[in-house]
Amino acid sequence: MAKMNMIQALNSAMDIAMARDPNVVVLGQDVGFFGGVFRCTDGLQRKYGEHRVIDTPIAEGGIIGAAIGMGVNGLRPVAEVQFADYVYPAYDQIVSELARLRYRSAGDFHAPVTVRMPCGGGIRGGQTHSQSPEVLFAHVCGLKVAMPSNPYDAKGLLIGAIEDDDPVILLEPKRLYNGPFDGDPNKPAVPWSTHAKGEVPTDHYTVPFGRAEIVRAGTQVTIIAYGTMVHVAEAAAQALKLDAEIIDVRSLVPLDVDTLCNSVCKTGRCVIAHEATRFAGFGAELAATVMEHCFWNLEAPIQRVAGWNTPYPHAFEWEYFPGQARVALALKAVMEPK
Amino acid sequence: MAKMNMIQALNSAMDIAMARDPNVVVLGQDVGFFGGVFRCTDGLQRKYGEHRVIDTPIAEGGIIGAAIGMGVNGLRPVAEVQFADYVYPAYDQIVSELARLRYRSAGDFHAPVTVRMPCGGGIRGGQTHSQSPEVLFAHVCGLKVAMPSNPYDAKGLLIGAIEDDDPVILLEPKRLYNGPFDGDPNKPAVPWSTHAKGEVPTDHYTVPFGRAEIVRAGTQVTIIAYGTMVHVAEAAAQALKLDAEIIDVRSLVPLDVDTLCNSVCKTGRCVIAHEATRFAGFGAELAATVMEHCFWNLEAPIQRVAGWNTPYPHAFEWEYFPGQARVALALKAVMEPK
Amino acid sequence: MLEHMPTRSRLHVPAPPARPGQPPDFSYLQLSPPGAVARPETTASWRDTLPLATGLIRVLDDAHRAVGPWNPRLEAADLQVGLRHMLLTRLFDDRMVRSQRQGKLSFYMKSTGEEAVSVAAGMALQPGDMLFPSYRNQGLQVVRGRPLVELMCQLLSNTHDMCKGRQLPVMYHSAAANLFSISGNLATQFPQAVGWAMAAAIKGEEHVAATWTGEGSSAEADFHHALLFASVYRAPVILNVVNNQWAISTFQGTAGGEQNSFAARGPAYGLPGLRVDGNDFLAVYAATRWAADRARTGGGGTLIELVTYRAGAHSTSDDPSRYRPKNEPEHWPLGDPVERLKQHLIALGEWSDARHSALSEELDAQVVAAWQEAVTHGTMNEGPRLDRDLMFDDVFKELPEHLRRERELLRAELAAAG
Amino acid sequence: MLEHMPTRSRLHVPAPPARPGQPPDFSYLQLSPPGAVARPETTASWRDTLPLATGLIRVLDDAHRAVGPWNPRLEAADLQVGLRHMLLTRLFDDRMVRSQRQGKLSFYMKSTGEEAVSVAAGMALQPGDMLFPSYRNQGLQVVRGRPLVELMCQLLSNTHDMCKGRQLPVMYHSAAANLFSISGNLATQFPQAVGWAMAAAIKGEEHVAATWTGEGSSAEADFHHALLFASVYRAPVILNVVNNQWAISTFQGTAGGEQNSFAARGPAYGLPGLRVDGNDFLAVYAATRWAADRARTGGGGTLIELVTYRAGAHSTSDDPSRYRPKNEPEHWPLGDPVERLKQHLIALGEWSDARHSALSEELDAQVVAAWQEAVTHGTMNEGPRLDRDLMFDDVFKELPEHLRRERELLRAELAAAG
Ligand SMILES: Cc1ncc(C[n+]2csc(CCOP(=O)(O)OP(=O)(O)O)c2C)c(N)n1
Ligand SMILES: Cc1ncc(C[n+]2csc(CCOP(=O)(O)OP(=O)(O)O)c2C)c(N)n1
Ligand SMILES: [Mg+2]
Ligand SMILES: [Mg+2]
Repeated sequence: MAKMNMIQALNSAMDIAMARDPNVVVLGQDVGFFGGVFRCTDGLQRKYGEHRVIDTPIAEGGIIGAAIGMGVNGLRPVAEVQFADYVYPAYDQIVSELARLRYRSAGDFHAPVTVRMPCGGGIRGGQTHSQSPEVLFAHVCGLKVAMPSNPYDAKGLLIGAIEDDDPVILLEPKRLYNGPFDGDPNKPAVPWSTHAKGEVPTDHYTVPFGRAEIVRAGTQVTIIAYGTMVHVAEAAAQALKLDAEIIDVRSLVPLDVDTLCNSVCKTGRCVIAHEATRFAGFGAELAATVMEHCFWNLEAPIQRVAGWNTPYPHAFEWEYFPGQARVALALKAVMEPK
Repeated sequence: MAKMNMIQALNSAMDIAMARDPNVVVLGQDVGFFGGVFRCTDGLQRKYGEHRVIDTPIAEGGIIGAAIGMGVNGLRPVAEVQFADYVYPAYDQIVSELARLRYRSAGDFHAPVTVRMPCGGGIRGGQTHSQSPEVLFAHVCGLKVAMPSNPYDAKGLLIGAIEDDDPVILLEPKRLYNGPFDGDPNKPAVPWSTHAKGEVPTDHYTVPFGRAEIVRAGTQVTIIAYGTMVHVAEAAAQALKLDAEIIDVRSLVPLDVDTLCNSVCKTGRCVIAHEATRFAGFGAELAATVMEHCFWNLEAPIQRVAGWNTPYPHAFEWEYFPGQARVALALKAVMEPK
Repeated sequence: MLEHMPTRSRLHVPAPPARPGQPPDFSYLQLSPPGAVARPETTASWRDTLPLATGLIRVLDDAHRAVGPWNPRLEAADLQVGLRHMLLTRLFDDRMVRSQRQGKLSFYMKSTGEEAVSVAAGMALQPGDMLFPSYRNQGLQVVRGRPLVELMCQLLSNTHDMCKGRQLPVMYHSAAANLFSISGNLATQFPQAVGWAMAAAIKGEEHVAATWTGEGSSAEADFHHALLFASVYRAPVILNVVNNQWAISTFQGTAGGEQNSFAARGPAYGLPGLRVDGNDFLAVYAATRWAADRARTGGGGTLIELVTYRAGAHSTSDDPSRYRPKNEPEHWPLGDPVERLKQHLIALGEWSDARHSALSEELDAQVVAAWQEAVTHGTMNEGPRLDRDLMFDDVFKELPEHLRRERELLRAELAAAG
Repeated sequence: MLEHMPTRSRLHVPAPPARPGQPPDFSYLQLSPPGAVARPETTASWRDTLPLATGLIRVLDDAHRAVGPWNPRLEAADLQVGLRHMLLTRLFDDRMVRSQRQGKLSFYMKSTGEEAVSVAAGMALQPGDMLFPSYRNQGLQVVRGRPLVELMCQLLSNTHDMCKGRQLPVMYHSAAANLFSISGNLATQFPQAVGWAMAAAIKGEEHVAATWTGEGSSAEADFHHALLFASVYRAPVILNVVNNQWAISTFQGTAGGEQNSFAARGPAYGLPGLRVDGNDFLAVYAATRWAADRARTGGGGTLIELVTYRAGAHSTSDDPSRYRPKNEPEHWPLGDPVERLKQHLIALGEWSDARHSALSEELDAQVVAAWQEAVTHGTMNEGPRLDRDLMFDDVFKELPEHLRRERELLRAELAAAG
């Protein structure tokens, strides 16, 4: 065990995967000599060589296209997209190719590519450095999609992703890179070393896809969240002194429907929270699924908490971000409906 | 009034828009001399010249990028993407640029681009000629998104889209181009001339964005659908002799929440049907919204009917397609829950 | 030409030299005399290959002799094999189009007139080389010995379909034969081939990757990405642009062929660009071999433009008489690849009309027999069908819970529907 | 160089000539002597411009004289204006970086060392020409007379921000000044500029569009789309690639600059490609003017590569000493654009060190005064703030119902939070 922030945990995951399997390669913009703009790949090129940690041209579509070919030829590429906001030039290669290759070739070809990308706001990145596009991948069959909320899960999910023969999209909430964040930008920053999930095994382990985690057991209401919003939800529930059951989805695809629905059937109330734009966001799928399974147990309409249906504006970062106040209003609405 | 199929209706819409406004231009692959692979632009180049009906290279990203620039320079481009399945190379220009230009420039720049694309299955197109990617646009703020279910709406929505100063994504269910389709591929094809909505004004009119249409009033259950599924829903409800209220969403963004929710609050039961893959599809947003607004009136969990969470396989087109049997099962489930 | 409105427009709009009703005109085509273009060493700098990007590599002359430095000096036996593959490809195509017309196939695309592009290239490569074809490279399947029955079962989406019914006809693949899965999305295979080649280099293996796309598709972003990555990492890859003059109804000028050759894009990125007579079996063989040798010895990638002509319709959904003169194919100045190789073999004294007819008959019978076998495994409307459960496999490596549930739902739905 | 594991890899990986601790080395740079490159007529075929794609258009010689056929023969007064704009740009950049360091700005990107790229080009174009800048073209804003206060208010996302707080610092725009909105997404403006130019041609207007991107960004698909569409439709557009050797930590070789120039991509598509000394005000002016004249007279688009050097950090989030020698900027062989124009004016007898100092002081005072005014409209943490309701405007032209509702919800939320 060691204290790691999320950057170190991700770095450790790649380090371990590369040491264990010579076919693991890392590629992306500035990932090599420089170690990545967020330093997630720091030191890997020095250790594994510039033929396994590859600086690429600024062409996300080319990076994923090449990674698919590498995957077909037996490598396990880990591609970094510098910001999730810049994944769209690669969207065709991801949706039309990476996600569908195994299916269209009836299992004869596949490309075990992991695509990592920092997502979410909270670092004053403005409308093109703050997006959370997870639903745009979750809707596409053939991709596994995950978003960790802490260093432990980040490392375990990333090792699992690299070793997985299916393509994986790993969204990394960049606001959590250095510490947990409860949604209050005015509080002093807290490092991961103070948090239980900042305690990370130095060795190999995986966090399985398809399993949500009950972060906090409770009876009054279920809060379903992922990424940064897990921490915001905890703080909001605590402030309201609610005995909330808080579930970290972690793996969006496959989705752990049982854990989610068992909880809501038990508590009878549900708030769903994500940072992405609300309309047709992943929260809609969560709400629709929970409603279907827990209908007879629900005591109030499920509430969704999310970013507004606007881009993420530079000057109004904290008005956009679904912080504790927004979660609290939703909690109040489900606790005292109408 | 004239009898028109959906192709003729779309053609008429572009013809009228081009005749009224010299700034309207049409561009896309094979749209010019040839008149489009589905013939939607037939005759337009002969009438308006090759400088206004422009054959382009096979580069969807280039087409939309250029269309944005044209829009900024005062034109009203109507871009055809040959199949919705091929829109992904243009996804970055649509999501990062077209949708955000007005916002990021605080209204000082905008590009009134209409993007037309045939979508949906039912013509044996296999996994790359059958997709329904509407939710991938609906989630992106700044785009209006519509899918007509008949020639009348197709023409009215397209003229409205071209005249709209906001960008519009118009998804055209290609299975409906030549006639309504109730989901039974074994029945003889029916032409639009036999259908009331195949009666189309020859002149200018618009169908407003943001307004759903109650296709059939009813009391027992509300079926919310769009595109091809409107017809399938009608047939399924009729077969079950249900007094269903059937709503054609038409405009996905903006969404006519009131019409949808008033109906469900009245009937207490709701089935949502679309052809796209179910998981995180647009039906999730519809279900989540309806649940939130009609919670206290609901007598059964809302059912979603959709394509499976797989690509659209060539050999199993009708097993994939959410036909009358799938709608019927959902209707039964909401009528006799549990 | 068009009876359109008066315009102040200064936009340049490329137009093909002839539309229906007008006389075909291929005068835009830059031709070099056979044998005229020099052949640099495979170790030459890309700078020393510049003339190849605008000249035209040709070997067969008008008298059907092989001339000049690009003559690959193949044995007659090899030429006969090439002829056989091309002829088989053509007969296969013809029969499949007929089957589509008879409603046995949902769709088909033939490669008539372009057989040398695939067959000669396929023969110039080694079995360990990985091929990333487009939909118009059936010759590659033939060269790599894919059984016709197997190809037909794919076309039929039947119980023996290698794609398990998931793909449109012609979207073949074979992992065993190193033939990559064909995508319906144009040009996406281009950067993938480069990535495959990069991996070969990383692993220190000497196989090369080769890929093909149409000139129309070269407009896609993936074409640019492929050239760029191939250049930056000197990946052992052969990037082929098949310029058959048309992309559905759209002339090659609209794809960017009006101002410069497609081969010329190569040198811009520091890759040799070879412009090759795509209907000259020997030229295609020689150019491919040059690029493969270069790649195998660390020289990196090559862009090859194959100048050819789509003699038939784009697909069975297309009617080219709507957008080009009906008789345009007859005026194509570079002839027919099958006929040219046949005449060359005859000129060498290694072939005859009689042998050709006999071969034709033999191969056609082979196609007919294969078809008879293929349909026993099911057709679109008759015979055995693939198990519907298969629909949910291979989305992921293992069937996840949600797809297991959907499989059950489908069973219930089919049961309910009766 | 790297202490990495033994490898069988044959992958070629471009490396910069020097990393931190190593001596800077610009020997890879192909330089032509000043005045050496010929200047074809603006009506010349792109074929006759081929040498320009690999040569280097230079006007100022080592003795600070203007030499050769590309000398634009500008009046001293114009040169003085150019010097003023460049100096103002530099001083503005310096002050803004300091403000960022003091926590007044969230972020900043300077253009130090590249001022001529924007200023000379901006001066060579006409007010009706539409500019599609990247984030490192603040010189264009200066040339077009955007008030410094206005630019600063954008940087501050304050109540006078032209972007209403929606964009990161430096993402300016001005509809009135024909300066397009800057995108955070690299290279997307390239095909947009071509589309704008196509529209100008369609409408029969004679304005041209010009756009800029970094050499790193030229790897994006949009670069290829822009060249292709510009070529196919002969759009009146100037496509500028600013090759400042670095893309964050990534050397220009990784962007494809190792094998050939970026300008060489132009001729591949049938567009002239001009490789220009980007730190030579006169050369940039002359090349831009050539391309603009050509475009205005129906000659279509031109690709211009500006060879320059990013003398500072990529942005205020970057520390270049991690990936390149600290003293690399001092070894850049093409000097500093401000210094070179200054010396040229001095050589002409139209300038002096004293006048330069005075101008510097005047301009710096102007920057300081503007800043003092700008901050009265609010800073990140102090003073007036934009109305939060603005957040929901301009997603659509008219506020739709769902955003009206969200605006209410935000009000409620802020009220609840107190
Ligand atoms: C991304 C994408 N866009 C459009 C299409 C539709 N389409 C299929 S084939 C074709 C023409 C391709 O022409 P070309 O590349 O010249 O190849 P050819 O058919 O001549 O062999 C088009 C536009 C597609 N399949 N994929
Ligand atoms: C599509 C996209 N990918 C990645 C980024 C992140 N990014 C911002 S600037 C930059 C480097 C650009 O380098 P270059 O084009 O050479 O321009 P320069 O900064 O040198 O002016 C990168 C990778 C981005 N903004 N957009
Ligand atoms: Mg073609
Ligand atoms: Mg740069």
